Amino acid sequence: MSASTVKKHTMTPTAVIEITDDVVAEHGLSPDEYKMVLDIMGRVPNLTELGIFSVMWSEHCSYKSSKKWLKTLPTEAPWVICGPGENAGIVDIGDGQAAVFKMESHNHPSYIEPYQGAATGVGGIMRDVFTMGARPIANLNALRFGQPGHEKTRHLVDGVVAGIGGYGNCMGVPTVGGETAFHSSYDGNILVNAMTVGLANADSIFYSTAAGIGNPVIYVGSKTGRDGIHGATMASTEFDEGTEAKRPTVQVGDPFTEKLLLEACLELMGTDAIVAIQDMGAAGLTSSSFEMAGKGGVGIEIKLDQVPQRETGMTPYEIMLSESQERMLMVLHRGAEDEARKIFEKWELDFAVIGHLTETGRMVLTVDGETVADLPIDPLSEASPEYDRPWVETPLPATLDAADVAPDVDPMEALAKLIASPDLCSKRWIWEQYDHLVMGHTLERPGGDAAVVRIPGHNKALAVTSDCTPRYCQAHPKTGGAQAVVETWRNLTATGATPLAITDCMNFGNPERPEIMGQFVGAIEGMREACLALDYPVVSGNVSLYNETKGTGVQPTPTIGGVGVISDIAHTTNLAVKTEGDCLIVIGETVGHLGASLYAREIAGIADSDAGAPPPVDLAVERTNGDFVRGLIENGEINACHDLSDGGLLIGLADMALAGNQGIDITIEADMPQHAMLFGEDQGRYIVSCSAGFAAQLINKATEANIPAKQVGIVGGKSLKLSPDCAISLATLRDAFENWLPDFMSPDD
Amino acid sequence: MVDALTQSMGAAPQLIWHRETVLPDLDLIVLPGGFSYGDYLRSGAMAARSPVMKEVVRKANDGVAVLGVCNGFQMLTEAGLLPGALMRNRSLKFICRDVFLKVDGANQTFSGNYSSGQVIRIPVAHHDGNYFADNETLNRLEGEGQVGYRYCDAEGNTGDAINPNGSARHIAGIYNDRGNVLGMMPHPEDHVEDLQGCSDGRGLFDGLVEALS
Amino acid sequence: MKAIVHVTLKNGVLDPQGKAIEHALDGLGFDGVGEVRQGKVIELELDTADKDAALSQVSDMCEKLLANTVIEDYSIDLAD
Amino acid sequence: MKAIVHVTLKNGVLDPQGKAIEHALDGLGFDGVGEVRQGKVIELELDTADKDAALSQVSDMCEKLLANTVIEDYSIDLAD
Ligand SMILES: Nc1ncnc2c1ncn2[C@@H]1O[C@H](COP(=O)(O)OP(=O)(O)O)[C@@H](O)[C@H]1O
Ligand SMILES: [Mg+2]
Repeated sequence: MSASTVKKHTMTPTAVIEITDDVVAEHGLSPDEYKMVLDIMGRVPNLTELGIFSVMWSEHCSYKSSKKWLKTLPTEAPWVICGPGENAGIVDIGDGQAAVFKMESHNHPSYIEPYQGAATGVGGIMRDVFTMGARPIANLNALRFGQPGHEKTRHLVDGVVAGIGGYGNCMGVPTVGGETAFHSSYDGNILVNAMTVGLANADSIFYSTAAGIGNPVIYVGSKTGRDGIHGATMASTEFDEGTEAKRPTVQVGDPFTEKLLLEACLELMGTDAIVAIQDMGAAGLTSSSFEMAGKGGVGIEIKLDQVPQRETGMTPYEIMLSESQERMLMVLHRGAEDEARKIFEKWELDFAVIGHLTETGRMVLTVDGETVADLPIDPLSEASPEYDRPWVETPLPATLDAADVAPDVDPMEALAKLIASPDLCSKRWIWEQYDHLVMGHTLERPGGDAAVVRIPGHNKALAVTSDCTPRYCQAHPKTGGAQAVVETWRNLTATGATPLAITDCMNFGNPERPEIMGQFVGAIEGMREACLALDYPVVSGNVSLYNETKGTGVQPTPTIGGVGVISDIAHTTNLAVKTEGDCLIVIGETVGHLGASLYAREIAGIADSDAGAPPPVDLAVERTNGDFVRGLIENGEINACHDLSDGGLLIGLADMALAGNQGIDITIEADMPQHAMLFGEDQGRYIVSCSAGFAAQLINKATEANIPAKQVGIVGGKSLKLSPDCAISLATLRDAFENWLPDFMSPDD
Repeated sequence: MVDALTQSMGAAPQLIWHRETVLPDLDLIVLPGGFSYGDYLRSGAMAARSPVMKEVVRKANDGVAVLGVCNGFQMLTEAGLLPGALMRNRSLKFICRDVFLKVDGANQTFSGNYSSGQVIRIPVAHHDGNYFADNETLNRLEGEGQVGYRYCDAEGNTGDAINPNGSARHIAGIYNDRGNVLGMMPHPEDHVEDLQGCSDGRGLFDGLVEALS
Repeated sequence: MKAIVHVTLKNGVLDPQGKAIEHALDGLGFDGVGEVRQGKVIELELDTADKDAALSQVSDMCEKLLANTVIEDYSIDLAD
Repeated sequence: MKAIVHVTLKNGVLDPQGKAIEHALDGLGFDGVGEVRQGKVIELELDTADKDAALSQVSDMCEKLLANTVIEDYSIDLAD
């Protein structure tokens, strides 16, 4: 940059503002919390210090309501390299390689400014992953919008999808999967959960623990502006009518700078310069510096005047609390500064030595040599509040009797209506706006169970998916929590992958309400049991509370992101039926559970509150059935596989027929009410397809292993046919499946 | 792109930094896809003014084969090596999906492995692929056989409903008048092995290698 | 009558496009260029001749569609 | 001095963004809106005070980078 374009930035000292009760309250600190602040400081804090306490102790950064429960989740397995607590979780995938992944919410910002809110969510989660030394290879996004009829829904879908695509596409990272659903509980609080999966060498992973007294502290990336100040506290406060009027500043993302930052960081990681590295996410410089120093048990001194600034007159308070995007903090080995600087200059990014590590255990901030804040690090982190909030358990509702759930509807009419419902219809309109092919390694594109991404230079691949069924979680959080985990496990299994671990994003309402806290506790308990039973630990995650407007919270939504490995890409499959005459066999038991089903909601019109218990989850059965199916895929014995979930058996068959563009003759005798058999959402089930010659053998094999297996259809024709007068053509089915979303998004075309 | 070229050439291509001011002796220059400079201002506009592009233009004028895919095509038009411009898609949305292409003009270097009129399946992934040129230019391109590829359906029919982005005359790729420069929006490198679901793009690279060796 | 609407990013909001242009101009050897900001201009043909009515209608359009007032400001010029 | 550059699509070049806005305004119930065109406005801070020099420098920038003259026209305003 030429001299003439360098602008001089002058800093403004924080005005001396008296710390009154109001100022404390505005910073979201309760009177009790403020008492702790005074204890720790031994004096009244100045505004900068108060701001630091406020963001560090916000729900978003401190996990004060959730910590107690998160600790109960299983986080270990022989293949886990790094569990929760770092920027992302890491699992070993063999050959000295590791998968690095995490999911994070950007709910509130996306509601206020859908494009930039969603875009910066994607940017943030990718930084979490490449901070650890991994190159991002796949993105996913789990989206929940309000009911389609709500006046804001269309605008929010449009902006969020464009924002996710805008950032991910520009970065050149394929967005390969996700989920999208609609429900009135999200009318005022949409959920935008973004997940990134990266690939690293297992022996060159970077952590955030600062070490080495005297080592330089380095700032790289974009300059700091007055972006999203108080964003982190905003993300922890319930919405009220005034929220939109206040219009907090939303950050604007700069994916091109992030791309440069990614390449520069990975290049620097190829040297021995880095001691520790941490991205600046929520609460920017404050939380990154506190976390790094805190983990290392060292002090840190930062010269705020050295922080690259985009605007003039920024105060220490603003610099510490800014949430400007595309920035990183690093501790380097002394003497490595020049080598590092060269790399960042080559990538045309800011690089500044802004301080060093000290042995004081304190964070000291200076401007032009004068101290403007001085706080103890450990006491602040250790005293960070942890609440055991009161909670009440959600009782298990009564089981819904199939006879009470619209038994007389023509099955094919019901199918056509269900497959065109907002939750089940094709999300092509969304994922075609995402570059899901860039990098050239996408083997299974969006539209199937899990996406499959090849590991360059190897014969193996990762399978990735995200799932949650909030209506089950609402009906019974514990069952719903377990179900979300097992559904990801089934989705991975259905491609032939061995599931390895999960990340989660816990989206709930106001935890200060005991019933909401009870939903959280229940979901965690269900997840815990499922993870244990499946050897499928949690390695990273994120909590988003206060997703609530005017006292109405979102449906409890513990989104689960699952990652599995396919050790040989020759042995994988997808849901498309392949050859005429092939047999379709259901693995797992069908009992016809219609409680909390989509059939109950969409066809019978039963209100959520009356829809009964969700389908029970039998973890031992999940495991047995899944392992059996994976074995079939590994042996090359089946040529298509799909797990059964939302909508049940008939939807599953329809998905397979549409994907393979071939009809299916359904050959099934009902030993229960037909609609329960066709639309029940019993768990632990898959449909597999094999040659006619192998079908009997497959069923034998299953029977020997005590696994229910039943032939349900034969591939052929151009329709899905139950009987000659009960059939639907593929063309009609496809129109119903594909048209809802585009029609919804462009009503007048 | 590097993978696809490596597969066809049997050796990895050399990567060149955008600030380079001299190019080595070479047979083929490829400008791959991506979002150079974030596609800020206009797609490919800033990259087209990067130092190395002066050399690319010089080599192209000397007759060296140049292939620009997606952002590379946008750069070639911005740099004036190809006529016209690539505007925002008609839908105003980014679009990533497989399309069918009809091999239109015969060109020894770039379509030697395809027969004229052949239909191939290749993915597109772009926000600005809506090819524009004035009528005179379009007539000249068509008249001189400089239209390389057109969007069509599986049977080779063209039409507005089939055209994914609103391109003038369904153009997906064009040659310069000398035939040594091809710019195209679709990504043949994403369909070079069956594992990717289709290998119709392989022919372009194999043909290139044969023609240039 | 014609309305010309300028939509620009609010002061203090990062403008990645402007920044990139600044950088590219520098790379092309243009000296003495300070900050660059990029905005949009939208021209509308209106079939009213009443300035006040036009102004209030276009303001309404800006609030509802043309500008994103979380991060953008707008200004309106009318011409015949 | 400040230079304000307007970059607009040439007459005869279809403007999908303008069309989309037209359509959306119609959908929002705004009547009497004729053609809508969207362009870019780029504001540059220049460290010269000489208008002629500024004008020639900025024209040069437009030709070399800011506008694609195959499809776009530009105009330059100077302000202090
Ligand atoms: N927002 C999205 N982004 C990318 N892909 C999506 C999105 N929403 C849905 N999909 C894709 O659509 C397909 C169907 O999704 P879903 O109904 O959740 O599948 P399943 O029931 O098998 O979990 C999946 O392949 C999924 O990845
Ligand atoms: Mg799924």
